[in-house]
Amino acid sequence: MKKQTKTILNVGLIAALLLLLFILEQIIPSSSMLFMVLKKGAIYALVAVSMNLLNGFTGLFSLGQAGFMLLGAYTYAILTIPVESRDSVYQYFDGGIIQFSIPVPLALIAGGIVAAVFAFLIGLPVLRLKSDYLAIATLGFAEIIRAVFQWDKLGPLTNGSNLLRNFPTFQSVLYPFIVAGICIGLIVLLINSTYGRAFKAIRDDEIAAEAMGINLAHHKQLAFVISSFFAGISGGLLAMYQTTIQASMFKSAMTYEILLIVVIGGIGSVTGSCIGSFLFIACSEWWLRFLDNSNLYIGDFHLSFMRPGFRKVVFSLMIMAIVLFYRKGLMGDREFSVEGVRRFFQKRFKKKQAVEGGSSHE
Amino acid sequence: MKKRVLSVLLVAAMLGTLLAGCEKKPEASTDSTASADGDVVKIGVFEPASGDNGAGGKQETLGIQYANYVTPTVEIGGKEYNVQLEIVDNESSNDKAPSAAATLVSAGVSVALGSYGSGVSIAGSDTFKEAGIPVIGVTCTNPQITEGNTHYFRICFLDPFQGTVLANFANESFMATKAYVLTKLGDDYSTGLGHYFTEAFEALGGEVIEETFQEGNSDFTSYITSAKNEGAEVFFAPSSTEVAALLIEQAASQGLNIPLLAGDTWDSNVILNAAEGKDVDIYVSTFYQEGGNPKFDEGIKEWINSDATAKANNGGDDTVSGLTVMGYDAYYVALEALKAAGSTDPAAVNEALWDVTYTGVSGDISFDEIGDAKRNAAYIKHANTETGAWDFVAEQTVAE
Amino acid sequence: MEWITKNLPYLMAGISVGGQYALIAIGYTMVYGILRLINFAHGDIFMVAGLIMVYAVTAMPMPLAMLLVVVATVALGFLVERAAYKPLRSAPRMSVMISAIGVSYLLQNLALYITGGLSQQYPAIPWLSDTVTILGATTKRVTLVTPVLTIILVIVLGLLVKYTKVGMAMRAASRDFETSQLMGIKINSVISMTFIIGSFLAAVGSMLYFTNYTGVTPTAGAMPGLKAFVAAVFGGIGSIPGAVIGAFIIGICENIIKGVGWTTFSDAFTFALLIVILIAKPTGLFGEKAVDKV
Amino acid sequence: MSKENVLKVENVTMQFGGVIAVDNLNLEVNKGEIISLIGPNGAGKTTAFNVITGVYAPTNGAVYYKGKKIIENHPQGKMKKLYRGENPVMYTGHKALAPTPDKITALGIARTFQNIRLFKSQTVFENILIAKHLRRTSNVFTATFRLNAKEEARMREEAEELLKIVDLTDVRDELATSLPYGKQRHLEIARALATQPELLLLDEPAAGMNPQETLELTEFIGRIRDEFGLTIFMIEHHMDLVMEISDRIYVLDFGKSIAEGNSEEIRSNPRVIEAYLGGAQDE
Repeated sequence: MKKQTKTILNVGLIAALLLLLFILEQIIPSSSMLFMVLKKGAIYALVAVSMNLLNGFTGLFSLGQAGFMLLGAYTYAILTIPVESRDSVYQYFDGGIIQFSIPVPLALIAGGIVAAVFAFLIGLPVLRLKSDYLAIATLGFAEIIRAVFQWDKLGPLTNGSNLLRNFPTFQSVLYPFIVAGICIGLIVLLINSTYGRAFKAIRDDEIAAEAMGINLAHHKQLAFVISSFFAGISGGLLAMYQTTIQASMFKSAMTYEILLIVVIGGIGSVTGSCIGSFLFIACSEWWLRFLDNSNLYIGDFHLSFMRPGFRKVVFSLMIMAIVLFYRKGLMGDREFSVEGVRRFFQKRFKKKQAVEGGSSHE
Repeated sequence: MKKRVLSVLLVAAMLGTLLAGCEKKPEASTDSTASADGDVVKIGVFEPASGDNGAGGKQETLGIQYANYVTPTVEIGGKEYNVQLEIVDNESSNDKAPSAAATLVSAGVSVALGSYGSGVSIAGSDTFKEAGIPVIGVTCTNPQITEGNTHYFRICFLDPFQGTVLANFANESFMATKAYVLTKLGDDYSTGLGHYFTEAFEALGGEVIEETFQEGNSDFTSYITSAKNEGAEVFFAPSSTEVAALLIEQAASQGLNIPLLAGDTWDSNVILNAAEGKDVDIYVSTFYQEGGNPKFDEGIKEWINSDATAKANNGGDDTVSGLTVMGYDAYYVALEALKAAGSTDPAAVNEALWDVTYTGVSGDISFDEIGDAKRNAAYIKHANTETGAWDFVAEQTVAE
Repeated sequence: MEWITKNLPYLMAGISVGGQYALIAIGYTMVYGILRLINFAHGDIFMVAGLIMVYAVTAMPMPLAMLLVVVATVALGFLVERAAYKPLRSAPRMSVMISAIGVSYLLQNLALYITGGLSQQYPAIPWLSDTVTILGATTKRVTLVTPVLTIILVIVLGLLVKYTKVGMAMRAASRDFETSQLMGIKINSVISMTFIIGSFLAAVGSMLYFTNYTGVTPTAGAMPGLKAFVAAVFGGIGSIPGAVIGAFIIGICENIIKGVGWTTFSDAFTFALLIVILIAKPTGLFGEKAVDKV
Repeated sequence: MSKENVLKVENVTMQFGGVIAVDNLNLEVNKGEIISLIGPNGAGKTTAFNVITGVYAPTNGAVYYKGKKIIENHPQGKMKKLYRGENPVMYTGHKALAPTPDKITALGIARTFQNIRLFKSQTVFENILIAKHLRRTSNVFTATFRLNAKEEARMREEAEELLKIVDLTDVRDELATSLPYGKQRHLEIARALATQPELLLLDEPAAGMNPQETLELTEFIGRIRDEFGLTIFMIEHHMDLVMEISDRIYVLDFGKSIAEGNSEEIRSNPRVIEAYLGGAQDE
């Protein structure tokens, strides 16, 4: 009974959020900064949650996320560029070898599948490695994937190192929210299933997990492939958001950004990753932009230290402050829920009451 | 506990300064435009100020800023408007471009100028398109930018043209039959220009050795050795100025004795500084040769010398780059379009742009049915390693 | 003879860049040996050393500037450790690593802010940047100096680690962090010393590296840093000779790949090599095998 | 009770580098028995457990479970030259058989650890529930889409059941690591039981317990043996417990089995006395 009300509350909350977005979209022009941030935030939320599934829930330190996003993005782009635009996109490669296109949702899933297949192949040798070595090896694979996709000989498929463009993009801000929402929902379901418990067991103690009959190789591979699948989908979404993509975008710096989001949100917290993602994107792309303005004054005092680049300095200082002083991130390993908020305020309220009550007694 | 307090204070202090700065913002902008009756038209400047192409982007921006300094107002529909530049840094990065473009869109610009670097122009294009804002490309030379778009215009020549010019020049001036072409992976400008040069050079019966380098690469010695080993007669390297400086330095120290050829990006004093006093032979194709319009040269030099920031952005001296000239011209083309439109509405400006004609410092500007400038001449310049200035070599045209 | 003239430059470039990677790689490997931390900021400290030089020469004569670069870089390395890693000594390793990424981010963005995002021309150091010709191949003198200097520095470091008290403390700490602490080793000063040595070598490395590749950009340290780290892992992280040998191998391979014409894959090849090594010998060429106690 | 053989360790030698930790060990455990493995510190008891549970592949020797060979190895590669144990040639030519620990657990051999290894961030209940993962029939899709609701419900029910048996129901939602030491030991045993084993290996279950707790544990071990039809093989130092509960006892010293028998026999065995007292005199 209680569980049911909780579910209803959560579903209601999500519906309200979507409705709010829908209304906002009718009022505010779609190219406004707010929507840019919301769209990108939703996409990064998905990839951050997928990374959290690996790093936070399974305890596998992988830094290959950018590589799998690249696979998803390229698969999506290659499969959806309209046939009539292919000649102009693949101008150096006679229109490329693929001469058909498939619907957007299918292409997104295909992107996820391609990323998952690659993850499976990479995982076979790499997942035997421990902690830092695994991180470096996956980082290395991401770089190798990036180099392969820039290779001229693959040009008819990948357009070499050149931009891919003209593929379908978002029609509405709701699209990335719905797709990312469904994917994150699936990840949450997985985490709360018996497999999710097995992942957490591996994170806590590999040896004990193995002694409890959990096949390490199989479960690590599973987490790696599933995480990559969703990274691939978010790559496809990122392509839709960016409107053009190119292998050189998917550098290791991108993985570091995602990792920062995961840590800021709280390792092992899905809602933390989501909140972290929106905050991170909003700060880096939007809220701090005015710091780059070199014509700011306080009274008559010219803030001459504010010039292009200052925003990023402030931003990195903020990140350092969080890393040093809020080690567990915004959410720790807890989850945000209506129930949690209610309890939080209840506690506050009770405390206050207690204090007031206490004082009145005196 | 102490740490908690400290961190809270820190964050609070940070937010405090941010908010303080924020609140003053409107005041600041009204300060600078208080002279008129407050009617403002905004022109977006979509240029890189950091990253690989930061140097070039800054020089282009400089031209726009100078033009704005010379002509800060425009009459639209019988009303005097102050022109306010909204400058945003696209960081030379294709993935940062859409959000930079979105910043301009949400700032409410009527028309945008830029960008230096073809990749970012393509990457930002759709954001402008969606918002219905016309863009005037300043020096982005890749054909794909305007192709199939009705909102993107450009005032410079295109890569197929530039590539052909340079191929012809290499063939005629050096009797070269073997060229080494070095392009950057994932850079549309570099790849595109390299491609068209190769096409034209091979059409002339020449042989081309193609090589690529990756972003972040700073070791070009192997490429230079390869070029020497292969017996190339010219070394064609369309690339950013950042790469150029490294390449020139290493070419000189390795004794590369063949001419170095490059496109418009190399028309920068970064190249001159790198080449000064070294044994290198550099030729570039560009839009403008200093001395082409003495009055303009004099004016802009005076302005650059009077403004420390401007001088730093120009690379520390007052050499006038072709990029700056193009930026200057682009600003006036935008003003012409605003005047012709008689409104600050982006759609109207977009409509008006098709028929704009303007005679700028870099020559006559008008647009064809794709939105590209009708240009048929490029200047070839040679870097004088003794004086540290550009020597004019030839004006090249291509028979259609 | 002609073959030599043709191919010598690749080899020389490889050895020279390998030596420079080696100097950076030692910083990674020593820190990892003791703290089990991938110090992502190390490559950026290397970049900052380059920037300090750019600004220092405008204000003082070259020898003084070189001295300042070394001192300031060492101070920066020390400071970074104290400010960003020491407070997290008891935190999980992931947090420290994130802190390292944060410092890297901060240094890059500071550099971006100060330089305005433009590439800075590195000053020519007299003698080092002179052009010399050997066996018909022209190059800068630094190309020849680098490997020699690298090997001398490594030998000195080796002696230091082997025979001085600090060196012994370092070895003890890298063998067993907790126990060495219990045995009365002042772990904090040992760690500081590690960062000081690492930064010193990075400063020397930056002078050699940027004399060859003269553009200093905010991200100039990222790639050499990553390569040096790969070299350290390749050689067996924690092992100084391993890092040096790994660095030379990577430097040479990378240039041979470019010479053969597979330039697209020159970076990718480095990683491919690394992965092959890790799979064949998970602790690198000279790494020690760690056994989990159950 | 018939003497059905459950576990048989045959000529097992475990050599790390040049050090021999377990030296030609032979032992047998029959169905329903409680067998103890004792010996001074460093005698190789835990190593023997690790070989049986697949954590280490033995350098030489084989392990049988219910008559079926489950682990086998012989010196290979570098070890061929290094090997200093007995019977080096006995198994040459045979294929190595080295299943991972989870495979061993799946066969029906569960274990606990000397230094308790509970899942730190999980609650008491979750710790047991995790072990139920082994006997699932669902795959990742059916589990994610909740098509295994029946099975999930069954898992939870069984886990609750086990909680009751170890008397931890009242702390079911507490973090496992917040429990007192003795309760953690009980929880670890319950977790092992959740994998539905037939053979339970306990590594020093009474370590760190006071006499009262040890007494309770003794009673508890006997109870679960009967209730779940288990065979129990344990390493223990508390002699009261060992002598009280064991059907037979093996004594290990320097990797070698030096004695075998019931408590009476062991108590009076001179070699055992020497091993313990000799060790004590050295200290």
